[in-house]
Amino acid sequence: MSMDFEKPLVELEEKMAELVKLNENEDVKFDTEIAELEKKMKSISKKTYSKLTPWQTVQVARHSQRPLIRDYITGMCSEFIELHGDRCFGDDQGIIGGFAKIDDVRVMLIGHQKGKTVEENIKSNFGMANPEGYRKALRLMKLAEKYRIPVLSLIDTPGAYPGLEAEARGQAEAIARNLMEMATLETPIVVVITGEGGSGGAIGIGVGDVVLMLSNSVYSVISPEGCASILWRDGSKAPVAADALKLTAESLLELGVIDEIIKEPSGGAHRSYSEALPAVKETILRHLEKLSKVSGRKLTERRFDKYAKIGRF
Amino acid sequence: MSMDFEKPLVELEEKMAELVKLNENEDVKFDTEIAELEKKMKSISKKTYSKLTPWQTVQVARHSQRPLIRDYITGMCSEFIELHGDRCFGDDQGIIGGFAKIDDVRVMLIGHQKGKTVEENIKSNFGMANPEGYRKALRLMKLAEKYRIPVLSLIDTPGAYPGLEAEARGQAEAIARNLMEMATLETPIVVVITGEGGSGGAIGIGVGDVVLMLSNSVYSVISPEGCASILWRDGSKAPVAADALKLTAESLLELGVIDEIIKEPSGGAHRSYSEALPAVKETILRHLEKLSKVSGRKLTERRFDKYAKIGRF
Amino acid sequence: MGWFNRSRSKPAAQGKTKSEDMWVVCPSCEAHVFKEEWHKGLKVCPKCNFHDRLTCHERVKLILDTGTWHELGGSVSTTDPLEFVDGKGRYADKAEAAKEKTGLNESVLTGRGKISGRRIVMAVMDFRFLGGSLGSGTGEKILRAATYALKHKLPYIVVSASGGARMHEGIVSLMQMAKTCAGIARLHKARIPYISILTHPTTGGVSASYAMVGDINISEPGALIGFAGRRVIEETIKQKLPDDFQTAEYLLDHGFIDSIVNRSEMKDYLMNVLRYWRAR
Amino acid sequence: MGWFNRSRSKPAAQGKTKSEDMWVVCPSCEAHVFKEEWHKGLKVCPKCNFHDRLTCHERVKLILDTGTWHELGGSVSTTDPLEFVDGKGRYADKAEAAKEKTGLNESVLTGRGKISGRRIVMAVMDFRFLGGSLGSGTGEKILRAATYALKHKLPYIVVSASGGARMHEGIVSLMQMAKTCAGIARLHKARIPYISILTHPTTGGVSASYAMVGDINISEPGALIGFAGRRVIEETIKQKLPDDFQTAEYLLDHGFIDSIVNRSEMKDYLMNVLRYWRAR
Ligand SMILES: [Zn+2]
Ligand SMILES: [Zn+2]
Repeated sequence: MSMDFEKPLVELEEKMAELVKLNENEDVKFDTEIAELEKKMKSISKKTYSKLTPWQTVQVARHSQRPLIRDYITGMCSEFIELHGDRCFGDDQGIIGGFAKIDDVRVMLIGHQKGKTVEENIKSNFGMANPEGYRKALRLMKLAEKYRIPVLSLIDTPGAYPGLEAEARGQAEAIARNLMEMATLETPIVVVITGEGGSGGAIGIGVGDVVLMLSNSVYSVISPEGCASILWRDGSKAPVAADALKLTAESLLELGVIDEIIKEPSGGAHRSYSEALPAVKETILRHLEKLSKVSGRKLTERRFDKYAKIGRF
Repeated sequence: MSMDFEKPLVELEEKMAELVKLNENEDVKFDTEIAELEKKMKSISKKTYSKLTPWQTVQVARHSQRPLIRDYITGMCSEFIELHGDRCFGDDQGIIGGFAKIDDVRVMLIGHQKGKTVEENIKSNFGMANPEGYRKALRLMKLAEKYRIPVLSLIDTPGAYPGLEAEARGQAEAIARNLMEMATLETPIVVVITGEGGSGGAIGIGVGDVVLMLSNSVYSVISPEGCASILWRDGSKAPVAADALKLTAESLLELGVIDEIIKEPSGGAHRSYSEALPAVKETILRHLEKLSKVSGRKLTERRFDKYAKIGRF
Repeated sequence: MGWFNRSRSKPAAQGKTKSEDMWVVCPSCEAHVFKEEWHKGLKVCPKCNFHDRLTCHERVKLILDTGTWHELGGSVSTTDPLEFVDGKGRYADKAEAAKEKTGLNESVLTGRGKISGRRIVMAVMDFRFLGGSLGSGTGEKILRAATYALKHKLPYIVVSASGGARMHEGIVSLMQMAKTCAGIARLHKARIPYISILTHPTTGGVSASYAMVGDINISEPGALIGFAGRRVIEETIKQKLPDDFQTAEYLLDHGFIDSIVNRSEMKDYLMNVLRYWRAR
Repeated sequence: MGWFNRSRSKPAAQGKTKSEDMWVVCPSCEAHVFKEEWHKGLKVCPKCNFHDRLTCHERVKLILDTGTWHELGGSVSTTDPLEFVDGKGRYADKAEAAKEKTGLNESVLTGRGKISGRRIVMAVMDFRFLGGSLGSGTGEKILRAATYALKHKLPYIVVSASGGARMHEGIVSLMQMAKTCAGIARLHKARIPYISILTHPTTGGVSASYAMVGDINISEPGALIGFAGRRVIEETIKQKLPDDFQTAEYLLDHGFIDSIVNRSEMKDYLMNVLRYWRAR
């Protein structure tokens, strides 16, 4: 579960656990040692996590224990009514969606679904959606527009599924149509990149009035591995590619592609759901509140301007 | 190719052909005999065709040589640009469509496609469309609305295809959505039942401002055979069912379900394309001309009222 | 499209609970259940969770706040546009018999009421009335209720239970598909919720019109939903259909149903969903 | 989404015509064709009807009335938002080289002109320019042309030829998908025609944005069109793909292309289609 660069810290953590256990059961107390170790851990932890490299960030973004859409639903929403199907072909599990309530705010929540177990991952195709997933998302967004509630889109995908059937049923068309329809959807759209923002598969539900990113999430036109194998003919150059692709939240904020970074707890969101999720929730609610005051027409005008100015001319 | 009730007439026709041939090659002339025979034929023809029973009309409507959508395109349109696909799953051949020009009038033509040869019929599934056929039709109708040209819909189907895959891909949904969308489509829709108007498969592209019927076409909620086998437990009672179902153009005009009957040449449209097609064309153009003066919004209001008042309350 | 040929399609589709004095036989799994338990359980089989048919009045009671139901369109009744006579007699007589048997004037009951205090308009079909078939009276009532919902800006809920078009009204029945959908289209344009509940069975011309175009399509476990009849399809494609074919679960998998809801939770589900609509 | 990994996907996809002095080898069927014949035939193979790549200028000449082309957005050029450097050097240098080689400022040429006297706005991609990849300059030009079409109420035609997103511009390239589609969305709302011509090859982020949402999607015989690369798919699903996979013909069958039009008939086709639009 731990990543390479975390090893020193993990070793200390293990030692600490031992000490704490000893402290409980024996007469001899290790209070000073524990205090010492705690201090050391904090320092190392700070060093380890304060400045992750882009490639390390990619690893955190993909961490097997990172909060997934079902965790956000459990952690942020007091209600989730899942809605199914694209009314045309199927009910994809790579993208799920439904009515959701966050505090008093009702939204249409859509997002990629990854799993933590093998079973879950097979069911959700590792977060790689098929065309019917994008079409289901569009249907739900249109329903949100009709019901005058905002759309909240959670992004976490390695990319749209590259399969024979997905191509046959129009992966390209499904993504393209969403891009077009989201541009003129007359209801607020808040997008949060929670983990991996993988290329067309991500932006396919990622056009919004506000685009937020968790501090250890990534968003890229291609995976670092893919980029490295193409440009350097060497997949092991992924760390170099990760660097070059400027896929971290900080870089994306600088590039004007995202609007705000949601800070994760030290070590990454997976280390403390109870710290990570409230921050995400608070940020979403703040933006929803602001957007709720803007008319549908005005929203689409602003959204157009937002995307029109990406790329500097 | 001839139907049972046509036999006496067909025999005379054959005799006539013989005489005409003799007349050419021999010295002895049969002019008087021919004139006589002609007179007789006219009289029998009038008797045969002037008052077809509903069941005989069903046979004419299904006649293997009856003009089909491709014949109407050839016979009425100076241009046809076929457009393909539902942008989702496939390109059904049970319903085709595209831009078409009738004299100076440009329309979006859609309609069921039957075939005359076995090959053609297999390709077009005997005019029984799949969900993607209805979805293609809807896409084209929406395009017509965007381009501000009227829709011309030609109906000729035994019914929507009752297949496993058709159900799986939502035959019911596809038809239902068309009914809903056609109700509020802001461009004129002229519907012509040219042959068989088979149930849900027909009305799936059959909601219009004006609904016309060729005089020997039929339009019914169920085939006479199906009705007979259900109500009388006896398929051979189809003629009785045909009578009871009031499926002829005349009955439908009385019931207020259609707006006008287009008269076919004596014996049926298949006996003379050159007479049948111009009449269809002229009637369509006349209605298109009238509808072209009505605004989109007004059209949808009138269309609503038209359907709201079917059934007498 | 007719409803007759459906009632013999499979055991579950019969839906008639053979009842004796003491107990009911589940039409799906044939379990024997005490009548009292059966009815207390809202006609849901405790063994297999099959949701048996409800009458329209039972459905109203299930979904609406007590005492809030007001019938609308009660003056609309069957008509006989074709003056139809079949092997067993006149349709008009058949319709009269159905009215007497059920106390209804058509295969649908329409009205307004409240769900947890929230005003709604509802139409509930009743399969006992000529197999819930779509007659011109049915269409008229469904459209009138839609128009009422539109005028008063109230959510519209339709509970379907139907074998499809009503053959005895011929083409006039078919036209009700277009007529009802025209009403739904107006609600859609006006951004008024339209929720469709497809109960066992919903097939033919009803599934191919208003029942399938809800903002949200809901069903109950095991309900039969489809366009063409099972037998017709098997004869056409010359092969056996899978067991779960045309069940609510099958339609959920294939993308046409948003949610399968247990009867006992239906009212809460509707209440929760309707709260997402922001009227204006 | 990148364009690099596509150029090796299959012989036809290479598109480069190995030319010697006298003749050209067809990249699809490898027939030897006299160079003069090849060019007179609009780079269409007389043996197999493969439609080889055209430069943007050749395309303009093919489609528009002589002398009616006026370039728009000529001031927009490549940018290097990531200051990208790969194994072989700086992207900025690469872009400069592409400019010198082609005489273009980006992978797309935009302008206005006339088709049989009818005014239109057109954007034509050129595969020679970094594989027709979607850079921020490309997106900017395509959007500006769309905005021009919107303002002047003129039909918009985009001829695509692209391997997809431009990796060297990273996320900024990806955003061009949303940016260009926002422009197309406005045309759609304003009821102004948008016609997409997908030529060989149109893949990745271009097929998954503006290229796929034409009122009418047109292609040329044999063109490669798809989202994911052939190799990626084969590695993912562990099976060989059918030969016609991702060809224009395959997409026609699967419902995504309205028409496959021979190059020699393209201008007439466009003229005929545009006449169906009633401007207001
Ligand atoms: Zn049971
Ligand atoms: Zn060749």
